[in-house]
Amino acid sequence: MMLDWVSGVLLLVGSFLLLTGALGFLRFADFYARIHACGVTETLATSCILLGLLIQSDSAVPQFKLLLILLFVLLSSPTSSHALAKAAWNAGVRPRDNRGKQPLPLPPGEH
Amino acid sequence: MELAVNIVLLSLLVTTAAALVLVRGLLASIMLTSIYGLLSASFFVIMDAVDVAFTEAAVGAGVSPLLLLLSVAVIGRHEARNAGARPLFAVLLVGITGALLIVGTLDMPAFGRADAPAHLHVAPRYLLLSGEETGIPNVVTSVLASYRAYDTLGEVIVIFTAGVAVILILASGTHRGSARPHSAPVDTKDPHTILQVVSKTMIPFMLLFAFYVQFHGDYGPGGGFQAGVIFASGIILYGLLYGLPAICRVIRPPVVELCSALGVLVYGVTGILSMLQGRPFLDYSVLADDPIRAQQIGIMVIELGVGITVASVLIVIYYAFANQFETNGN
Amino acid sequence: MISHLAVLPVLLPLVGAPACVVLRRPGAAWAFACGVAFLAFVAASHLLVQTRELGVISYALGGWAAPWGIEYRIDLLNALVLVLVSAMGMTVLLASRASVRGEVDPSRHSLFYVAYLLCLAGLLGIVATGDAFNLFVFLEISSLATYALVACGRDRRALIAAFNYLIMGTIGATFILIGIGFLYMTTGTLNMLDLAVRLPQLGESQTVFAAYAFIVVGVCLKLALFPLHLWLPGTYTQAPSIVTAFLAATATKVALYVLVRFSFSVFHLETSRLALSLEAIFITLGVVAAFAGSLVAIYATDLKRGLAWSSIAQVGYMAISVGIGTAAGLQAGLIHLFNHALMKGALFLAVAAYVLRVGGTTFRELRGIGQRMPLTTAAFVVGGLSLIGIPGTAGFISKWYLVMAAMESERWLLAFLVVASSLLTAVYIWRFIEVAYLEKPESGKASPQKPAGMLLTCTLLLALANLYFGFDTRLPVSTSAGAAANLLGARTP
Amino acid sequence: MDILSHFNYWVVVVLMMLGFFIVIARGNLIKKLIGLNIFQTSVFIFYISTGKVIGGSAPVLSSDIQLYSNPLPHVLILTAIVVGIATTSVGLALVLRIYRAYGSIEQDEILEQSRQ
Repeated sequence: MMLDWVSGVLLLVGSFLLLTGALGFLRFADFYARIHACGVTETLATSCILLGLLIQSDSAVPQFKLLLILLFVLLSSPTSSHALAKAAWNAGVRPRDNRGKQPLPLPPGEH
Repeated sequence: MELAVNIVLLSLLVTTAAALVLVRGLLASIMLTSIYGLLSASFFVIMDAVDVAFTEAAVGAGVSPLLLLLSVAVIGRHEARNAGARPLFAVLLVGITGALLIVGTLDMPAFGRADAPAHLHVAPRYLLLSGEETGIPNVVTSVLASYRAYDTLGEVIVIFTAGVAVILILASGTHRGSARPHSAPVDTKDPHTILQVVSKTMIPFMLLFAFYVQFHGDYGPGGGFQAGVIFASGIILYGLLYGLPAICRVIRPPVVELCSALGVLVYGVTGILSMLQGRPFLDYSVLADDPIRAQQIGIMVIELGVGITVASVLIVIYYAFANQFETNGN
Repeated sequence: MISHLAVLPVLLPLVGAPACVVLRRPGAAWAFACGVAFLAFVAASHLLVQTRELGVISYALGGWAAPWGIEYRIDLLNALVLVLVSAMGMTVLLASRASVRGEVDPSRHSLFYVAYLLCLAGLLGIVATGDAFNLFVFLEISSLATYALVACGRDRRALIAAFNYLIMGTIGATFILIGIGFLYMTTGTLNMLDLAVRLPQLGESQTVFAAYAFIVVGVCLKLALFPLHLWLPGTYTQAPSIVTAFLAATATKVALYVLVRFSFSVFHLETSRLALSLEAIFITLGVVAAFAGSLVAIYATDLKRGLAWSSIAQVGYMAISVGIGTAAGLQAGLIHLFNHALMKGALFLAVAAYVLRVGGTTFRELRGIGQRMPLTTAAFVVGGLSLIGIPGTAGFISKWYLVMAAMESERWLLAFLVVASSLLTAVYIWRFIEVAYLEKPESGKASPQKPAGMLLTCTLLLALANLYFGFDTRLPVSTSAGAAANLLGARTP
Repeated sequence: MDILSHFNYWVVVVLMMLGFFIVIARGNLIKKLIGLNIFQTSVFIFYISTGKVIGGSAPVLSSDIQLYSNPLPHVLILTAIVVGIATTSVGLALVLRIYRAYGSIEQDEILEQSRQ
């Protein structure tokens, strides 16, 4: 019973985080802010959901598989966000101000 | 509940396809294709087709976007605006086809009915008897690799033909084969350190997972094709991060090309073994005394053939495409 | 002990192709491929003899009985087409060595033969199978190999031709897949014989109608029936000459076989309520194709392109015979299928020899070729006469049966139109003869190429076959009569 | 007729038409291949829909399951997916060569160059 509650809360938190991530992706001004919004929330959200499911499951094999998926997500999700941001930087995308209009000043040495 | 998920997924699919019609620019199109593949894979799960979902996730959301991206890396992502000279003609043709399709659906049995003709004639035998006849719980595997094993041989030949065709089309000069690694392609100024470190830890597990999928196909979703795709993905990931010459040193192109033929031969020779003992082609019963054991051996061997061919053909195709990038793109 | 004859013609090239990859030297690959094709031909001939003696041969692949497993079902019809395809595949392959050396990059030679074997295996598999989905799989094997073979052409336009063919071929194959899906969901089976039994029980179903429509459109795309012929001229013109000879002699024939098989063995076109409208459609399209193809061929300035359009016209005749739909009509179609393969094989092999000698196939380049290459040109002329339908050649037999079938079903206008369009054929063949014999060759364009003995031998062989089957018509006529009777008699009472 | 009973099929028809439209109406060769991909995938969706039995489960035999979905369409589509990716890769290889030969992958520009 207690565990059901925990897992329910985890699932809800996960879904909520995904929703905020999606909102941020739609609303934020420039590319880096958007990738930040979904990159950060996605890892945590998927982990929450996977943990919630892990608690729900009652046999060992699916639990083990879910654990593996969790590990995989923890590794791959931040890496892919990093790869995206890096590719964008290499392609010449530069951070912009809150309205997405003006390019922001870069620290010295960067261009 | 299932129905709701069904409707949501279908509307997402329609949205994605419509976006593909509207969007210009190849990179966005490829991303949408990938999403389309992932959505259809999810849809297949709802439809109980777990094996197909697995394959579609690997192919529709993995391999085909990868190949498209490799091509776009050579060609550039630009799509001309005025292209497509005859939209009216297209609308007409598509309209006729659509009308014919709708006409065809009118007399179809309702969706999901257990008494539809398709579920009453051939399929029940598979569901009722395949357990006794092949001893394999995953009916899709037993139908694929035993009852309709000849189709699967055809499938392996198709993928083999694709490998041959790609090499034949992209071969250049006097060199025969898929790749000709020469210049050092890895940009030493900007190494993908983080990607390299993370993927280096993951690639061994990917290869391990491929073997799990290969041999677990009898009991759950999976099998030679999916395993081959996963194995190839591991290799291709390494190639993407460390460059074509690095991967070619480890896995040499001529060897992979031979392996692609080897897989087909493993499959074919298994079939011929039965012929030599006076049974029809691909009749596994000659492989062991116990018929169920024989089926299991046969299915395992041919799935291995499928896995070898699929993995090596995909690697060959990757080599050929990446080689284009390194001779053309830079 | 059971006979494996039914599966051997397909299996040999199918397993031979990957084995051929091991051979890295082009000469070895070619020799091996020839051996495989020869064995397939021998097996197919034995199979034809057996079906003539024993009737239908069924072979359960994997040892699973028919509707559950995949079945090879060989009757007179597919035995005849198997023999034809394997014979033409073998002959063209034997002739190919010199031409491939002249027209294809050296780096591609050994895999070229692998792709050729795969294409042959795919075509033979389409013909031999008794399972609708298996047909789709083998269709794709042959198609993929064909795209690669076409792309081997020297000119960069070959790539465009191959790409266009890929798009249209895949649309066609997907249409066939849709049709098969519709059939499966209404009957629950994929086996053609089983389908033939179950479809009539459904009565008049819109789904079955749509299934037939999709399959026919898909097959007609492959058949290049007007107006779905758009891929053909480019493909035939730009592909290496050997590939053109091979495709012209086999691929469209196999497509016609599929059309006949689905129309009569599976759907019982002759008893369906759609029969009348479809009859009209096939005959109209066929007549239009015959005239349009011949007219374009007359105005072509390139021999290869002209012959490609002539193929479209000839496909028109075959469509007419399907449209007539009587036993005599089908027989005429099958005889024409057989004879046309011989004609186009001879003609395109002669073209391959011309390309090797003078480097091109425009009429300007071919001026006076008759004096420089007397034997090849003689073979070409025999093939051309056969194409027109001059008595004494195989072409005459097929035209004769076609006209007789049209008259028998009291379609006098149709009979007249067939004869009239043959006159158009005479125009473009005469145009070549004029160029070849009556014009002076352009001086100073002597060819460095060695004479290609095998190519010449095979061309002459096919030309002689055109003459032989103009006199001794027993093989195609009796077999196709039996096949046509089987097709129409397969209807369930 | 109950609308829901054929809803899936109609949606699939729309998907097929969208894919088919992209193939015909777009001049970019890669976009054509993408359209072909969508077209084929939609046909797969159709096949899999026909195999579904409401209330059934995935066809992996187990003693506590009574009703399974039809496994045969799954087998066919597994093969068809492979055919699809094979076609895509051969098509892309052709596109790469075309780009090398013509410097463009837009149909109009290529046709123009071919005429010259």
